[in-house]
Amino acid sequence: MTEPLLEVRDLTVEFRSGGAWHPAVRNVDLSIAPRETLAVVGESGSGKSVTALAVMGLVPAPAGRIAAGSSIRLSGRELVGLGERELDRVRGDRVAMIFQEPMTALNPTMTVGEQVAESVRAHRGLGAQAARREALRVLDLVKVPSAARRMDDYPHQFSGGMRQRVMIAMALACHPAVLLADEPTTALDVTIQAQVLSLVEDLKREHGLGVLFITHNLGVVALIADRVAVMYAGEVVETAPAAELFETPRHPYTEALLASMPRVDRDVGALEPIQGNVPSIREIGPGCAFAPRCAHAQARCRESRPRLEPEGAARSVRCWLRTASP
Amino acid sequence: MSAPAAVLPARGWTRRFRANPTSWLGVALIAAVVLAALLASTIWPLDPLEQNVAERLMAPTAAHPLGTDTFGRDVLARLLHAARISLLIGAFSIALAMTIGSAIGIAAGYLGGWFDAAVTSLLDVLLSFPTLLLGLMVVAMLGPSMGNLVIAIAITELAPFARVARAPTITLKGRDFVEAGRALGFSDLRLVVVHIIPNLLSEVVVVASLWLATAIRTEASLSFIGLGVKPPTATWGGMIREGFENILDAPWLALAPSLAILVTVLGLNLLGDGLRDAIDPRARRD
Amino acid sequence: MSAKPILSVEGLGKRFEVGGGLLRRPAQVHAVVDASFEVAERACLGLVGESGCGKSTLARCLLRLVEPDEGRIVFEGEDVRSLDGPALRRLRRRMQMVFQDPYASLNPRRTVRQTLAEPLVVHGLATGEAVDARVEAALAEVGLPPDSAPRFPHEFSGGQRQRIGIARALVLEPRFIVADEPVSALDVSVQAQVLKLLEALRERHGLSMLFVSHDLGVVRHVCDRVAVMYLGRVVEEAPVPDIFDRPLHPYTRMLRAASPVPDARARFSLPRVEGEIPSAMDPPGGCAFHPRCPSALARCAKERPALADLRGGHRVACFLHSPEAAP
Amino acid sequence: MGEFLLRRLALAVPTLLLAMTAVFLLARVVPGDPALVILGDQATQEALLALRVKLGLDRPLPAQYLDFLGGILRGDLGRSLITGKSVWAEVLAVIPYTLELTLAAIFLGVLFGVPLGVYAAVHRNALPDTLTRLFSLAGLSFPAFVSAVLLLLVFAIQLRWFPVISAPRAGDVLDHLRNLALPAANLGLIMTAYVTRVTRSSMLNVLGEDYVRTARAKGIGRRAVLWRHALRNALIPVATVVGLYLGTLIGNSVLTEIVFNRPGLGKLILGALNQRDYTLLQGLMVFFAGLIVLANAATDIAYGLIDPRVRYR
Repeated sequence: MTEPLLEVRDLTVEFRSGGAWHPAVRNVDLSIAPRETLAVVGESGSGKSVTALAVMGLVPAPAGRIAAGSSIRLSGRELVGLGERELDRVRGDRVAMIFQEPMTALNPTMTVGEQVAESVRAHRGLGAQAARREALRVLDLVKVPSAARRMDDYPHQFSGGMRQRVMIAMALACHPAVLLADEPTTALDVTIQAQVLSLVEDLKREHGLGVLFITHNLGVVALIADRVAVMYAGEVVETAPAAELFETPRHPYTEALLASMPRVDRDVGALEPIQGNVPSIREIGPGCAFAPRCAHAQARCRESRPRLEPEGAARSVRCWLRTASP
Repeated sequence: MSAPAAVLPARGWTRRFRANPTSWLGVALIAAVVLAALLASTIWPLDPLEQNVAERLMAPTAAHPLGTDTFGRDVLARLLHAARISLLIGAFSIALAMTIGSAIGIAAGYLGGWFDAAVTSLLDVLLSFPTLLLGLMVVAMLGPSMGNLVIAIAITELAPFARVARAPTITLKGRDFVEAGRALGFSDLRLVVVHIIPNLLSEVVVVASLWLATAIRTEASLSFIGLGVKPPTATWGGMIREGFENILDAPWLALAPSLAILVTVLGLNLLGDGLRDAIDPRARRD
Repeated sequence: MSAKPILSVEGLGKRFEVGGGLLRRPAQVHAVVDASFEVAERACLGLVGESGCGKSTLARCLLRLVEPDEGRIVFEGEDVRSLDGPALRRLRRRMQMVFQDPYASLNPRRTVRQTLAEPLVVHGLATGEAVDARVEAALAEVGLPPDSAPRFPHEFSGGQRQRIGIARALVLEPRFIVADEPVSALDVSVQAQVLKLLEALRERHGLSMLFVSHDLGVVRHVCDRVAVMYLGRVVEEAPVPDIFDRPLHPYTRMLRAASPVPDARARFSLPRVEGEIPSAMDPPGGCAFHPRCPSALARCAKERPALADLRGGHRVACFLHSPEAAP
Repeated sequence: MGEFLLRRLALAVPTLLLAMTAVFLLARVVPGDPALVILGDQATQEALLALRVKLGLDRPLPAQYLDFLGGILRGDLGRSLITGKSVWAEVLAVIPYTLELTLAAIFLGVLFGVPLGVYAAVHRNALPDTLTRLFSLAGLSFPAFVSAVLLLLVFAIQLRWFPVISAPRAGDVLDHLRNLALPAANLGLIMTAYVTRVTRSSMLNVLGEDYVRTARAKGIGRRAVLWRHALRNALIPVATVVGLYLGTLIGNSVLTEIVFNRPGLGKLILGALNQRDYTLLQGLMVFFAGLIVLANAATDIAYGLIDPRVRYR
């Protein structure tokens, strides 16, 4: 296996609520190789967005913090503990991020061209003219039609899909090694989603990017992921190559999630809902976070928390039922 | 994965209000002023109207802690009694402005269409018109009296209330729970009274406390110009005016009522601010 | 079409005026144009399409939450558009709505009991203890504990709130439910709970339903027939198996192909989707889909195909499948 | 942009009409007889009648209304009852003083208020923020005449740095500034308090926006994000609110002019009030209404300049 571009080890992110710190992300391990898309899939409150923000050094202080012992390595360089100035040099240059709402994530009072050029100017120290030419090149790259004319338009003059292309252009302007995509297609219609997903895939292949793709949609995962990390209540509960995950889900949560999804390609008969609700970060007990909703939970699941154990060469799972049996 | 859309009355606002020390300062200042007004005669039993020409323009002494004015009246007694007038006029005019203004705003917001357009542009004019000049004009037309003062100040503050009530009405009208009410066959009256008004009341009340401060300021300004309650009744604005006329001989005359106004208005502003910070969902973003 | 329809809609149209002002003529948006369909007794019709296609407007027109401009809506033999006052109120007893956003669709200042009791009282269906009894029954029916009654909406999770919303629609014992994206704001794991609940309730009460959604997977699971909308028009309508396994309209095919499937064999089978959804303010002439259509003919740019009946209750508006179907 | 400008100005016309109508109604429909107010309770019936004829109050209301509007269309705001001079002449004679004062206040307010507001927002909930908030709230709590009297007491009477009566000699620039200083400081202080407050809350809103996070994700430094991304967006509501504040500002300048005994519109109004110069008062109201409506239009146009979304709508 090639040297990972991004390696997250034992990442814990806490938020202050009612005078106490609660972990929104707990002991997360992830890694991404060049030309690899790792999909992080989970429901609301699973901590997937917080994980990405932590990688960017954008966990909002003072309400949130990265706990001691966490490690985030980008091409071998430790990011946790870097100062703001050093982080600014990395952000947007070596690692970039695109967000869910392309409407609100762009500055309404700056033209699209200025916003793309801004990152180039910040990281490459280019002059206004050169930065503008570079911005045009990137906008062409992400297939914004007649980019030369449109780069002086403002974000509100673009459609949702085009805005997301602009976001991608901004992220890729400085040729980052890793792209973090936080539900970039959730706010888009399915036909537009398909276009944006193909764009990300093409760019990944052409530029050797590592992509961390966050989504709640298992269907999207199936389309784009090489590997998958399933998150629940702040933890990674299962990682697997995409094909194997859908074929043989190992964690009861993954299994239940697949069984509860209505599908467009075939009749599934009766759906099997997961009982109960996604827990908030303040109400997680000492045991497995999924135990209260798990159909197979045993006494031990409620008492102590399982570890993420490797299973074979490429998989791992956090479940007593899997690790206990040989 | 939509985050819970912030519903207008934020939960736990009382806790946030209590946690804010400046709101407490506001509460304390207002409580002090209200108590002083209520217990004026008990605290300082001198008659605010009793003239004593022999003792005019006296500097502060033990007998007259704040001195005496041009007619030899006790300034402290006048100050305490003036508090009643200021608070009464403020409270009545705000009650009037709040009731009528909110009703106009809610009607405009709910009905929409040309009615809303007409009301809104009228409000814009009224809102940007110099409050003081408007009050001045009304009192000049009606003649100065306490009732007219209340009306004049109420008129100057209709627009802010209408505006504050209108915006959330429009938001709430578009909310699914109001639409659900229509789908359930509820009447417009029921939708407004049961489903819309309770949800915007908190905002209106916050504005009321802030505009009460403005009302008291306007009343003082009108009195200062000479269009307030007729003498010899004591008002803070009137006292400053009298003090101002003797500012070279007896500067303390203007000082005491100035501070009284300042304390009252600051207290109300602190209180209103604290309330708004506690309730306004935008202010809660951390 | 099967059995006798409980609801039939003919030539329904709705225009909105947007923008405009003193010196500017407002633009007209044709949110719904010439929509016709029927919903059979005890059936569920799905209404799918992408944002701005007019599906939500159409749903609201049925209850007259939005006033249609033209066309006919007949519900249980009654002309809905001619109803007013008390008659309209009676209609809304028999036809109810479930909303998308479980956070916005409940009044935050009313307890669950108040929310559920209010429709009963307004319609004079129950008084005194009978109200409480029916509120309790409604809670039980949607799977909420009886002690939910005195609590406020913010004390519940999204899924539970959606149950309250469903209970509110059910207390009036309607015959027809209009559900506008009822599960799209919910977490995947909770979505199935609510879908199962709706299924059970339909069964138990013999409800008919119009189910609006952008999620084809959900529609396939819930509905019997599906109508596909594009820029205000129904472009295809057919029984579920036909729409999903033998779609005819190129737009339906594109939509079907772009809908992700949780199956790793689907990896990068992404269709080449052409262009973006045009603005509803300025829809293309001819067939509105022709600029994005991979198999557009010359005539598609000039003429608009009518919705034509093929065999087996499959209707489609496309020259490829019904060449004679000129307007 | 040209079209936007035209459209906005055209929009001012009906508003202006509405405002004029409001002034007219206020002057006529309000209970009470202007003639009686002007002449007092002791006036004879004949005198009252004569004044009513002179003011045109004997004619039917619609006719009066048309006369009134016609006059305004011709640019005629009427004549003063007392001096006989046209309202325009009276206004033009004193407006430079008021204009100077108001502009100085706005200048000071923006100069100090915007940086203070940004500073407070960035240090949210820390001590400097609390102090700034207290300062701005206190500044807003002073009725303009109270702060004016206090300034006068301290700087003119006690310290004697500035003249007590602010009536500058013509032609002497230094004297002019000395005379302007205290009144301008008074209004500027209140304005600063106001601008600080609005900037702070607007800035807090903007700092929570997604695009600020995007800018941070691009690796743009904190300072650049603040000035390039946040401030420009934060100033949009500030511009509107400052425009809306013009009414209050005019009211405050009236009080300030009275305290400092400075010529200007304030003293003109007060004089008209004291002398019951009913026609001058009405003319002044019309003048103010027009001024305000135009100022609002100007604010909106400024808004359009900063916010591209408004321009293209």
